[in-house]
Amino acid sequence: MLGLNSKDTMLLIVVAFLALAAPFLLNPFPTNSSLAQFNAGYPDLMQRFAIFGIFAIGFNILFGLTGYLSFGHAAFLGVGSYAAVWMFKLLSYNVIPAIILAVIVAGLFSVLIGYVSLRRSGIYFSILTLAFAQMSFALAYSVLSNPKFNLTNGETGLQVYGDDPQILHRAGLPDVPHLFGWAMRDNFLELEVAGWEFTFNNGYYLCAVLLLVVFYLAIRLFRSPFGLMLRAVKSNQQRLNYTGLNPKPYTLAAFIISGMYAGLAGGLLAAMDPLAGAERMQWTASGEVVLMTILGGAGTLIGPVLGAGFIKYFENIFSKINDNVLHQWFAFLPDGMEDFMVFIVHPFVGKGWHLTLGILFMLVVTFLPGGLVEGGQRIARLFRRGKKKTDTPDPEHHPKETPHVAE
Amino acid sequence: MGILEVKGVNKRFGGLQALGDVNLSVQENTVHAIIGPNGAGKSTLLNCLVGKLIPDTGSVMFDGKSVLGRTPYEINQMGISRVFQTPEIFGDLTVFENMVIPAFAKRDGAFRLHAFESVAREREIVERAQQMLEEVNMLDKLHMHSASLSRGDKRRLEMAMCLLQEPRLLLLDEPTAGMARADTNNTIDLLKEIKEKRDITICIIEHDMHVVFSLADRITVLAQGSPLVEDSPENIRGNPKVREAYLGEAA
Amino acid sequence: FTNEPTGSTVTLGFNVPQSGPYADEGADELRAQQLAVEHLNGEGDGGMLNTFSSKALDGTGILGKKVTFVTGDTQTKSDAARAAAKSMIEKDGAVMINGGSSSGVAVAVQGLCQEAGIIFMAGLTHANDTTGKDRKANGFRHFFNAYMSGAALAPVLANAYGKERRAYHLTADYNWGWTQQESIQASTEALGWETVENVLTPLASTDFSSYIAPVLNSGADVLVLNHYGGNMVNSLTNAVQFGLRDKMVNGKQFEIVVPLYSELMAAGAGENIKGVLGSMNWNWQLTDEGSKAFVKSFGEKYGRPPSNSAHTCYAQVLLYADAVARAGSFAPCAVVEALEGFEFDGLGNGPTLYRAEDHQCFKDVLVVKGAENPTNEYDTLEVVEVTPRAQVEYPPNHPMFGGDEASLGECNDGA
Amino acid sequence: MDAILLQILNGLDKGSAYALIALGLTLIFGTLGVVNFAHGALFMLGAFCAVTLQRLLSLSFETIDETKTDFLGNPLKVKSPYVESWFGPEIGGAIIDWAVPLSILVAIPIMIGIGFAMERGLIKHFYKRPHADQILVTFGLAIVLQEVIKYFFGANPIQTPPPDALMGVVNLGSWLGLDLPYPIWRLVYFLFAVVVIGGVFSFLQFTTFGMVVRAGMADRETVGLLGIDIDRRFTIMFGLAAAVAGLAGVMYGPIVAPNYHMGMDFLVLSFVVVVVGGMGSLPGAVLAGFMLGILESFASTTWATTTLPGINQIIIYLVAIIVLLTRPRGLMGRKGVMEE
Amino acid sequence: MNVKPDFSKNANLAATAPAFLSIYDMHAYYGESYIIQGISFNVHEGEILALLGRNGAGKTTTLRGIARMDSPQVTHGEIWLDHQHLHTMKSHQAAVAGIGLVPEDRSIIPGLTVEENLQLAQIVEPIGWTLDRLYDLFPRLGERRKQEGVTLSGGEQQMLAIARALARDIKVLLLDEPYEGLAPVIVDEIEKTLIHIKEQGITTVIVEQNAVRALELADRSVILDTGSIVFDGTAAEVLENAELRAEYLAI
Ligand SMILES: Nc1ncnc2c1ncn2[C@@H]1O[C@H](COP(=O)(O)OP(=O)(O)OP(=O)(O)O)[C@@H](O)[C@H]1O
Ligand SMILES: Nc1ncnc2c1ncn2[C@@H]1O[C@H](COP(=O)(O)OP(=O)(O)OP(=O)(O)O)[C@@H](O)[C@H]1O
Ligand SMILES: [Mg+2]
Ligand SMILES: [Mg+2]
Repeated sequence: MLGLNSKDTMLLIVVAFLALAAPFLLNPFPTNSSLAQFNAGYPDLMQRFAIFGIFAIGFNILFGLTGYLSFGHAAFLGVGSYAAVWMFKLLSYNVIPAIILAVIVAGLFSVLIGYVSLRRSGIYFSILTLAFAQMSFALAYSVLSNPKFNLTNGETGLQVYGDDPQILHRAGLPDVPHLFGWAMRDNFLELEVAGWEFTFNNGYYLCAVLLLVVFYLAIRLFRSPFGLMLRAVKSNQQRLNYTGLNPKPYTLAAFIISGMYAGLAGGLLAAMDPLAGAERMQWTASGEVVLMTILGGAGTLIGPVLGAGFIKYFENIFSKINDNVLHQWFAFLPDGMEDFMVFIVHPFVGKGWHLTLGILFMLVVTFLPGGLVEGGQRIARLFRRGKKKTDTPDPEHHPKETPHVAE
Repeated sequence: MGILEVKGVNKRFGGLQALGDVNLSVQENTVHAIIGPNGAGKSTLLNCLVGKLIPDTGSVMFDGKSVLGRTPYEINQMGISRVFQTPEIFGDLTVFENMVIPAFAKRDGAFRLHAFESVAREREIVERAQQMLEEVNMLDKLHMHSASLSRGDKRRLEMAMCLLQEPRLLLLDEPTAGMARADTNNTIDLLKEIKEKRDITICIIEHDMHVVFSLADRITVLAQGSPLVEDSPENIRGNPKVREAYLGEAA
Repeated sequence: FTNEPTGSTVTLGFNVPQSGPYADEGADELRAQQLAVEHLNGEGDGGMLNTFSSKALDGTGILGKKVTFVTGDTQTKSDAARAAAKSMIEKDGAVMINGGSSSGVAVAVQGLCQEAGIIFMAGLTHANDTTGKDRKANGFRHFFNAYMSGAALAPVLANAYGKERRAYHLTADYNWGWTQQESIQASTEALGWETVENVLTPLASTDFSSYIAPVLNSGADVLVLNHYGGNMVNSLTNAVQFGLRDKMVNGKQFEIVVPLYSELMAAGAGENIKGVLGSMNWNWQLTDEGSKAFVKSFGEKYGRPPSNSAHTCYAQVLLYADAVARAGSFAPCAVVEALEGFEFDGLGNGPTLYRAEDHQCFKDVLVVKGAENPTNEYDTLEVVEVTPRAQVEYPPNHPMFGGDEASLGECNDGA
Repeated sequence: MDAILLQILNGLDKGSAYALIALGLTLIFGTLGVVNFAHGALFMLGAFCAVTLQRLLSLSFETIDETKTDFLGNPLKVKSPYVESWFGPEIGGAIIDWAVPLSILVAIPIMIGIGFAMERGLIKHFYKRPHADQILVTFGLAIVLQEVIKYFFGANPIQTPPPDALMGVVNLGSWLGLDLPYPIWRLVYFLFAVVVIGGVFSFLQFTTFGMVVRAGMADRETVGLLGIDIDRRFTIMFGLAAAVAGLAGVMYGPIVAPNYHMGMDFLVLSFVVVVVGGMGSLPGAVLAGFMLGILESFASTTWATTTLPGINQIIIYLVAIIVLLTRPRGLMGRKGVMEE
Repeated sequence: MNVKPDFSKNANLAATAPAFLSIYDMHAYYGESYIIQGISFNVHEGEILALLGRNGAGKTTTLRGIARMDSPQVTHGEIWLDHQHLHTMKSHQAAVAGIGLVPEDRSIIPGLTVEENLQLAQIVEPIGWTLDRLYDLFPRLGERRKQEGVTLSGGEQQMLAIARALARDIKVLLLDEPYEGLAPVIVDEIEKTLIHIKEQGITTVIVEQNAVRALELADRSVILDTGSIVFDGTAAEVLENAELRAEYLAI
């Protein structure tokens, strides 16, 4: 289907199902239960899952395939956001031109940075991209936001003001980002079923559809000759050269494509919430997408999306578990025990969410070298082993074929 | 006028004159062997032909065009392929993928943004890759990670990759070193067969005299960076200077 | 309207930095907010509820609904703060967001609340823009601002150090730093001071030596550090290291000024702040009834005196609850109406006005200096002067506050 | 003139800090090839060794002073340090006063221990793993270390003043007729950096240790074939690097008050310094550290910031880009180290 | 034709066995690939044993297993060298115990000069030949001592790898295709060296594709095929047995 083999089609269908049914899947607990804390099915977080999923998929096209570790990809995300908000300011709140411009501007920006940075490889490349991104951040945070020449509105972030031109804005259109009148922040359906609440948000579905589109494109790219060349770049550039292929344009193209993915993500962030903050470009933001990709499984298709979800979940859900919530959870215990449990759990949640995240980073990478995807594969293999045990008497004593990469 | 003309090539590494005034002319559709003691500069010479090294002086013309100043991929696109002394393959990729890449390079040139097609659907390319693997007896290893091949198999793979490109000039740097005798013989047969089937010029460096004498039409002996003699195999075998400096008992 | 409480409880959202350099400040804000919730629900000793001039609250929650709260981590980043606020609005049904520890975050979250139809009560935000060019109908600020700092400090500075001074400014290179610098420069120059130089320092700086050294030869005799938090701790420490405070320039003792103080900064800077003048919104050493009640209540619960940002956050929760009670509705526009032009007392700053035009509180401002002989570990700052409210007032269309163009817009009830 | 000299001095000092951190990092990153995102955390731990020692030395018993009151109006609890009551106020006071220099003695074994533990317990398993995995695991470790410190010490900076004797300023230029007031502690820091750098250099230069580790990094397997237990040497190298980072942190405390994220603040910068210096080159790292320190100092002069607004914000990155584009392997990088 | 092990797991028995290096029921894996499937053979003190087989038969794997490299993983079996049990050792301990391996890819250490490569071998006791003696054996290395090891020509690298093994005081020299890439005259030289080494009492295991040459040199031979031993006997037996040669060595 769609030019994919059956395995990839399956993958796409699964991801499509997950994305479209997310409002159900992410809200597994009834609203009033004490576990409702763990529900992630509210618009903002679902949007973030999708957007950072896009960002990570794009990053993975560069890093997972070519092995070039960019430490400045957040710059493209940030530039995309700024472009989108400027579009809101100048044209109208319609998200289509904003997103398109975001992708284009990020693409152009990545041509520039990529062309220069790709003259070096390995760690030297990483530091070049980092340097460019940090410069962009510093400029956006202060220099470009001085009152005379305010491109970025610095610390606060670029936003739309009442006196902005918005030349295409017409009365009757919502005063928030919208898709031809369809406000991103609105929910088109709110379901309440016996204690459960499910929210179907316009913005989220726009993000989800775009996620599916770019995910599909990524699958095609991974399976294409171009994707193969990128993996060859990672494996042995020297050989590639002597095979008559020029690695430069391949890597540059990968860099630009992933920059455009980042721009799309940035544009969507602004479309969901019309404010572009400079921290989006800081090295920590670049580092975050690196972590997402590795955590999920670099070079795999679905890994980066999982990694993005994992980190965003922690940031948004675990950070909100305060002592009050803990006391509610452990209320069933006798008082002394309750306090003790709260005392034990306390350092790991709420303001301690970083600690838990750090520990999980270490555990995942130590025990699942291929990231979360490998975790999934191991579980799947356990099931398969269990089933097949009878027909392969001694699996270990047969040389195993190496699995296809990019699964 | 040979298809490859090397004139007055010099290359120094610091104080070492690795190549000293090398002249070499390789005729089209012949097998030209370069032999010589270790460190004679054979690999260095090959490096100058494929753009890995730039000679200090001299000229290298392929098919009437200079290769100097061109990048390795441009030179390859001109029709020169090379097998290295230590196998250079795409270790992270499978044997099949290793084979597909040169096929694309041959068809699509140095760069093409074919990001939306599917490798699996490129019928002719897939078939060519499989066919070539079959010719080198490696079809059973199709889906193996190429890094986990044994060394001899890596060699064969690399040669298959080069042959697949149907180069006009094939440069082989000790292609059969470390290959089992049976496979060495297969390789000789394969090269002979290919030479018969299509227009190809082969330039081969070998220390295995069996291979050299089975294949070569001409032999150049290089010693200390300069050509000692160039002659037919029979004459080389009989040449006392070569015997002493290089062949030893092998002759 | 958005998140109308329908059950027996009402949820407030407390959005404070819980990670990053301002985490301790956030923690203190959170303590105060928790205390406020207790007091609203009739638990504890009632704190400033007892001294508050408005008596609409009776300790049974708000409009009879028990108050609960959710928390979020702003990370002192606009993006993260908005994400946390959105989650409290979308997921937890918060009707109001309170807290925060930076102006950028305050403006960003204020904008969000305006769009979402939620009331925003700013925490510690000192830049003029919050109630200046970025003012919003749904947003309110109890804390004072950079202009007020300048207006309150300048006369004290002129008194203490004379009118013929040459000031050298080091300014954090972002929005708050600029407005702070602009304000203090304007008010000191109005009294005859001269500004020698204003140097912008990157926010990420930790070692300020290369900015301090040029001060030595600049001919300036006062150094104004328009820095906050870690920046201020470090720049002040560096300035002291270079012996600036022991120098005589132009025949005068060299002086350092820190326009905006906080207790945590003072603690971080340690000995270095002795005698250094600055300003604050409130201080636990104030002796009015409201302050005393609050310090007692807070101190007994947490074993330490509250910071001025904790005080603001506490006061904002009470003010919000009171406005709801007076309006008889949680609807944002009703609350806005109840708060606009609201005059009150008993919350620690003396008689205060929530000005209708820009939602800025007007009250007395404290000028403080680093304690010379601290008696205990919390006694880091001492109050030098309480500048009367009249002296720090300005018209709502003041050029530093967006001029005539600045407008609150329409209040938004949301969906 | 004075101003320029003063900026150079400041640059040297900033440079010492950069160089020291980069030196430690280069031992792990440039030599062992492990992308160690926890290096900043080691620096931070060093600083907190000083904080801890200062706190331990100031451990106090409480007496109640009825004449004074605390903030709630209760009688004030007065604290007096044990050391003062043991050794008398003078010696005891001096011990507390000298807490930072004393911490060096404590920090060396602690940091070496931490380095060993880190290498044996964690990093060991990551030598052969992709750099990306190393980033993830060390970043995780850095977060954990940082959060643990935050849990115990809070997020606010903590002052660790130098001893009174080393507090004030000296006029370095007096014998030249110049006015160059300079904080004594910063001079101490510079000299300290020179000593540590010299020590590390001679250890690696005058023993075969450096060569062996370099070889082991390039090809562990073969080095093992030659009878060398490379694991042990890697562990030692790690301990050494941790000690260098820790010492840099201990001594930095009096310059900038330590807080839990000071490591992260330095992290990115230290990677930039190492890479600009060139992978695998100790002299490169030191040179780059001093170079960037001095350039940063100059970029923050009024003259520079008025001519090119914002130059102070980006100077380091700008220089890094220029260096890396003109010199493929940084200032003195070795070929083949982390180039793919 | 499999040999029966002439020692059991009992150390005392093994000590009385005539074998110097004993491999008993060794199984080895690369990851999950089962490569060496239970082999046992003995090498007697002072002899040269030729380990032969096709590409991918597992020769390199066997040598690496004996030298206790990290890969392959030897999951089962015992390896004894002169009363010491190697199978519990890591590679550096095995090296101290007396194993010297010349790997098939030579493994010259990048970034180190020729001389440093040799010095590296002499950091840990016991030390073998002095550098001067090694340079006498391979004058070419002496000339190139300051050059970076990896820039040597293929043959020069081979010499360096052998020299490096001899720089340590070893009991058993494991040579993985030592003639590969060497000029015939040099092969003659090395052969002489090996005989010389043998005279010093060093035991040698040689893996070589040039089976005839290896067999002429060797006392005994073991032939591997897909991870199992198919022959263990004297070298002369192989040379005489045409069937064996044809089937496993293709000669
Ligand atoms: N990059 C380099 N730097 C210095 N010397 C070099 C470099 N590359 C090669 N050489 C020297 O140049 C000489 C020729 O090397 P080359 O690799 O061409 O020899 P060769 O004829 O291929 O030998 P072999 O048959 O052993 O492979 C050798 O002595 C080698 O040491
Ligand atoms: N790193 C590896 N991972 C997985 N399999 C491997 C690895 N190295 C070798 N193999 C496999 O192990 C088998 C034996 O390999 P080995 O290298 O021991 O063969 P060999 O007898 O030395 O062959 P050659 O003569 O070609 O060097 C081969 O099938 C090879 O594919
Ligand atoms: Mg060669
Ligand atoms: Mg082999």
